[in-house]
Amino acid sequence: MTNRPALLGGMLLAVLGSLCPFLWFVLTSFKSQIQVEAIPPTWWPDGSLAFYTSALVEHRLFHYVRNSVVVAGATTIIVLAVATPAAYALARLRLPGKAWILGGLLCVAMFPPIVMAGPVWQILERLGGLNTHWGLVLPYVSLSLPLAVWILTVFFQELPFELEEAARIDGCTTWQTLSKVLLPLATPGLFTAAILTFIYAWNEFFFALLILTNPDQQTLPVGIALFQGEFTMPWGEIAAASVVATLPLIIVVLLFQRGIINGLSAGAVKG
Amino acid sequence: MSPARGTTGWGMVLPALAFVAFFSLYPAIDSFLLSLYSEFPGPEPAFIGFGNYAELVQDPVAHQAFIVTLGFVLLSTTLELVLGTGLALVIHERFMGRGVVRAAVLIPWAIPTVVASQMWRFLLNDQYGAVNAILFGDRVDAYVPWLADPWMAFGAIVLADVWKTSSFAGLLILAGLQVIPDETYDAARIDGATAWQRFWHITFPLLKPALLTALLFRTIDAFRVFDLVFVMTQGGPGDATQVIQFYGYKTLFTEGRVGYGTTISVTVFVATAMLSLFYIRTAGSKLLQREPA
Amino acid sequence: MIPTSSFPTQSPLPHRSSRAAWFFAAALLFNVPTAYCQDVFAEPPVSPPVTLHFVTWKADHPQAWNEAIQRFEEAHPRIRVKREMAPHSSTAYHDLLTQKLRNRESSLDLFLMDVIWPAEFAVAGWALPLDTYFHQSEREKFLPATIASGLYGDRSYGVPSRIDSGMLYYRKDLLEQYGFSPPSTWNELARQARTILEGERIAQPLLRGYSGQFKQYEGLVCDMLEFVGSHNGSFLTEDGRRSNLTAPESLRAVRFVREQIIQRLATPAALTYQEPESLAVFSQGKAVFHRNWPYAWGVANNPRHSKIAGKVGVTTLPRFSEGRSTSALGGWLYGISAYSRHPDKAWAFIEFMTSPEIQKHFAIHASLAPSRLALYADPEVLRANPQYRELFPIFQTARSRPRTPVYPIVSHILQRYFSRVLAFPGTDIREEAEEADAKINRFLTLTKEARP
Amino acid sequence: MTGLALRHIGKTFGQTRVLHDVSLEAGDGEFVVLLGPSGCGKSTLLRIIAGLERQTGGSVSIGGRCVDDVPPSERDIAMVFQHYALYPHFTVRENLAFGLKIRREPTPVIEERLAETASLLDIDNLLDRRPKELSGGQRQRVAMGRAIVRKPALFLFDEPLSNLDARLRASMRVELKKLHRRLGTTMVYVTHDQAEAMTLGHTIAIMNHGRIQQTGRPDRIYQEPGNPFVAGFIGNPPMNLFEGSYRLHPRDLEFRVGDLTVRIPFQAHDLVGTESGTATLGIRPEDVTFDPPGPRHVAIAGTIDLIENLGGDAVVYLTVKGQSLAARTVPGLRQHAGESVTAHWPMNALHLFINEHRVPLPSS
Repeated sequence: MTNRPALLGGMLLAVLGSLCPFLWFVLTSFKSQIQVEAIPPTWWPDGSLAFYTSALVEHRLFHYVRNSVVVAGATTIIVLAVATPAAYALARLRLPGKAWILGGLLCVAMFPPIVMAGPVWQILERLGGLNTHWGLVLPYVSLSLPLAVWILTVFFQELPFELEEAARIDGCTTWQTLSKVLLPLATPGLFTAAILTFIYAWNEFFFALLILTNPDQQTLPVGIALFQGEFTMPWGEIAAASVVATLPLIIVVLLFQRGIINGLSAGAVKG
Repeated sequence: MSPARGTTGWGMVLPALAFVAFFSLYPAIDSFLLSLYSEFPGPEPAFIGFGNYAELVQDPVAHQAFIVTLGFVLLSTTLELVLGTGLALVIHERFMGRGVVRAAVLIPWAIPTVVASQMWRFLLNDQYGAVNAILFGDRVDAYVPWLADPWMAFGAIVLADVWKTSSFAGLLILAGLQVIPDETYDAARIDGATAWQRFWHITFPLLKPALLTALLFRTIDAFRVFDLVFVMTQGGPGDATQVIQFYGYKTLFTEGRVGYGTTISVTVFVATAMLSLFYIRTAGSKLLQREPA
Repeated sequence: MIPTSSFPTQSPLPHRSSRAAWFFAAALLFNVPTAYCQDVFAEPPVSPPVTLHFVTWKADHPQAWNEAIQRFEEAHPRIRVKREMAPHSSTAYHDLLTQKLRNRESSLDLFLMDVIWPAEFAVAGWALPLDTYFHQSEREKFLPATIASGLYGDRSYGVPSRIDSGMLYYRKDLLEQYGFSPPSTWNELARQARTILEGERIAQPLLRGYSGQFKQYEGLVCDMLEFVGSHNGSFLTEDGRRSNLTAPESLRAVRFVREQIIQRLATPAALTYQEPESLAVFSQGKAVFHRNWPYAWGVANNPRHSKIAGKVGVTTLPRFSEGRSTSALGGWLYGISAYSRHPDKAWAFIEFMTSPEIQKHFAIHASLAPSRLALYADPEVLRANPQYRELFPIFQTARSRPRTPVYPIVSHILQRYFSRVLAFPGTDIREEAEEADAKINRFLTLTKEARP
Repeated sequence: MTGLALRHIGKTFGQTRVLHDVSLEAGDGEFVVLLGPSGCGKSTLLRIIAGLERQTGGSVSIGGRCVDDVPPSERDIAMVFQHYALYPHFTVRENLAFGLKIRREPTPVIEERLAETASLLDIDNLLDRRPKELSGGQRQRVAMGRAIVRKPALFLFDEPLSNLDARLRASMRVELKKLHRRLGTTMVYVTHDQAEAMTLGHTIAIMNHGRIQQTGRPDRIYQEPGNPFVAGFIGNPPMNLFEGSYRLHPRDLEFRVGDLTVRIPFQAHDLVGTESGTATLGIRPEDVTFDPPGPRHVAIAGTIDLIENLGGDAVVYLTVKGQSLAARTVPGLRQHAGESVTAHWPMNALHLFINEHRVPLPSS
């Protein structure tokens, strides 16, 4: 549609810029220990799989991946379930003070998580949520809600009003209007919010470190961080773990971005 | 609107508000109250009003950390918005293998920050780092200890942040691009607008709400940058990369100065809120004002 | 007995009872299964076999640890040990552990504690005094420095699991080639290094004179302590009441580091080094001298990790001509949480883990330098770790970092001070030292006031 | 009976008053057109009837039942939107069936109605397509189908043809008319297009500035516009309107605007006003001729500015005594632009408005 060379250039730049640093990690993961810290660095790895064995077997990487999938998945589902109706109401229904609610959500999102960690820890201790996955999911939901609500609110505001009115005349309740008519149209927004939330929960380290000290429950960032020994920096194992741990994310992104595209074509609502 | 619909509206908003109230608002208020108690933990914490804030105003370490943070916020958000817009424009186009490109672009962001920061520390190593290898090849004598120089260390944390989160901004902006109807572009093309003019006069204004959202959330996050510094530089060398939130963390968690540590974080919050308000005021508060037609 | 003073455990308001109501409401709202709600009010039933919760890091030799704990559980069938994993970085570990202790987490029984923490933990009331368990007669069997690190006031709070102290590694081959014996003073070290660098300029242009840890982190304090201490300087005055950074000996040592070590021998790259990076430089054959902990011996002599295996020598750290060699004491102590419900069983665990047999097990299978004196004469230990013969004298020179309840604060001030004067060559060392002095003094005064 | 009655409807948005005291009735089976320029409040009125907006005053009855507190879905209405509002993620079939499914109609009923409607609108072959695969006219049909399939008591149309091209619009107009005849349901139709209004409506309500200006049968509105706005709004090209002054004489009325003076036979007592004042005089372009004058004709000389030849007829723009005047006539006028000509009109074709109201003139 636009000029092809520019697009191609931009695409290459984007892909290279994003991937190159990571590719170094990929190469590192196949090196041998002495190669990792070689001066000057060597480009081509020996093809050793020792780091993978170590990351997967000794460090039980899959177990961390599984925990992270559970936590991030649950967070995403709950956030979408809670944020969607809220965003719809904020975008479309007449609520007194909705600007305040949106502003307030934004405001709460500004509070540094570090300082909230103490009180959150205490709440979870009372609820018995320490060292449990749901104990981590609760603050994650709360912390990622503001962004999700904002994204979805913007999205709902862009959808034509006529559709909603048609649905109301067709006899839909507010909930039906949302679920049957608007949600299918808002899929790009939903998937965007879902990716953002999922990756937030996937990446989060600080709360996870504090709340989960039992290795059985620990999530991936904590798990990989704990690879580090007292005086050793296992670059190779970390690299191998990152490569393995990024694979599920790539799958998730590939799945979700399909949703964004589908939503896109459905979004052509006007004449 | 009939009363019934009003109730439904509140019912829809309430769960979100409840979550936020319990796990964000209440901890925030609790922290604020803590910041009013004596900065050094004695046998009993004493209420000292805004004493901690008075101390903060005179704390040269905090001043430096604040300046470093502000520089980090402005620099990284600007770069991320520009690169994010570029990424969004690229992945918005329809072409073969767009899914793969999209996934590739999201990889940096999908790597946990603690790991990505380690990776950059590794890449920027003065001896076996890839950055030196790419720039200087085998001329090891030219290798630069990037993180040893205060300015370059600062540049490095900005670089790592931009690399990692531009795609976040890109996704938000992409969502905004998707609601701009194609006809608008067609009309502009017929009017003879160049690609740049089309972007500047059509895409950009229509993209403003999305850009504002991206700017706001990136600013909020950048102000609270922590993991990156924690892993890459520990604030060094010589506090050159000590951002305010890392200082707050050290004070609160390592030093156990609960009152003062919370005060620092509350100040981060106030600064974030002020900058956000400024953005909303300048960029237009369309989002907050719009009512159903 | 639990000391009365403590850190604020949480927000002073609102009070606990009203909080309980809050949480109950929260529980209802979020539809939390009622079992969790009951937990809020009722004690969980105590099942017959006791489970001890032990905060530790992920071991470098997990097999050795698993085996030791398994042996303990076999010896004490009614006690189970559950490990909670914290990061291996001393600071990150500290932050996580203190977060738990600050909130009086009662499920926590035991922890490993860095040698710099006992004062802080004692004053906060987090660590249980061990005097009733850990008798004088027993203490005498350990390296004195390690026992001292567990003391605060006249009480003992920690039992040394091993010893760590700074030492000087050097390239035996290069020193021999140039006819040098290991340096005993810093100036000698600098001279030797310069000569070797000069001689190797063509063959090894990248060779550095020295490799140490100068990044802004806890390790910087250890490295600097060794320079300052070996110049008869100290961080705090003898009585521990005032900061002593502006003393001429201290200032001169810092200046030496800035001008000789950073700017000439180690290059500013050392400002980014923690232990692994600095060791990598050495084990890749790119440094003549290297300062590190005992573990480096094994790595530098392991051909899988090192290009200089077999060419490594180790000795006590040099001194300045008017001082005596100083080695920073590191290592970990076992401590019992003051909130533990099973202190006796926890002690049983410590006693077992620090027993001669288990320390021997760790020395052989995990290369952890024993804190028990007797093991340095044990043939099996020496067969597995021949370097202990050379290291043993170094362990005797080990010196603690300041023992104060506000150590984390003091450490941050020191880190900032040292890192600034090293990273910004234009700064005035005296001015920076005065600023650091003032700050440290302020907190030392506050502690005195806070002390009961 | 399923008529519609609006009583004293008022509506304000914040400070802006968009509807003033609107009253309107539509009998059972009647086709009422709300006609007016954009922004006149006609769409708001329609949305109030639908229940999508709540009026701030007055009441709405449908079929004799006050529906002020009845939600849109229970008002027994259907609405066709300007942009059709087809659900883009549903097929045509699903779009049509959606309203019935929501109301939990049994499947056989849905099937039957669907088939009936599809054949009525001739969209049987489109049922499995999605809206974006349809042409504008097809979308229009589907939108209507979605309304028809529910068999409501009242149809509401919000400028449904405004997005179609001229030809399609004309043919859809005819179909709509047929459809109405077939269904016999009451319909309210909002448009700004007078041709649609004139051809479709039994009754036209002309709106401006939130008020109904005139309600009546299309021909009545054309022949006897109640005020200058209606007079100028209906008719193509619009009626020539002169704003000037009048003076009352014993047997006639003298109207002056600039140099133009017209004397109109008049009974003074008909005028509830003063001896003189301002007035608006109107003459439809189609009443102006260039033929030799008949009896009771006014004849004025003028200059031709422009002639628009539309094929079947022509519009001549001329200047008479300093005033612009449009005339619609058959093509083939001898004179050309720039030449002078004499225009005539019968006296009884004049429309006089004083104080914004029509003043009846004696018919011939």
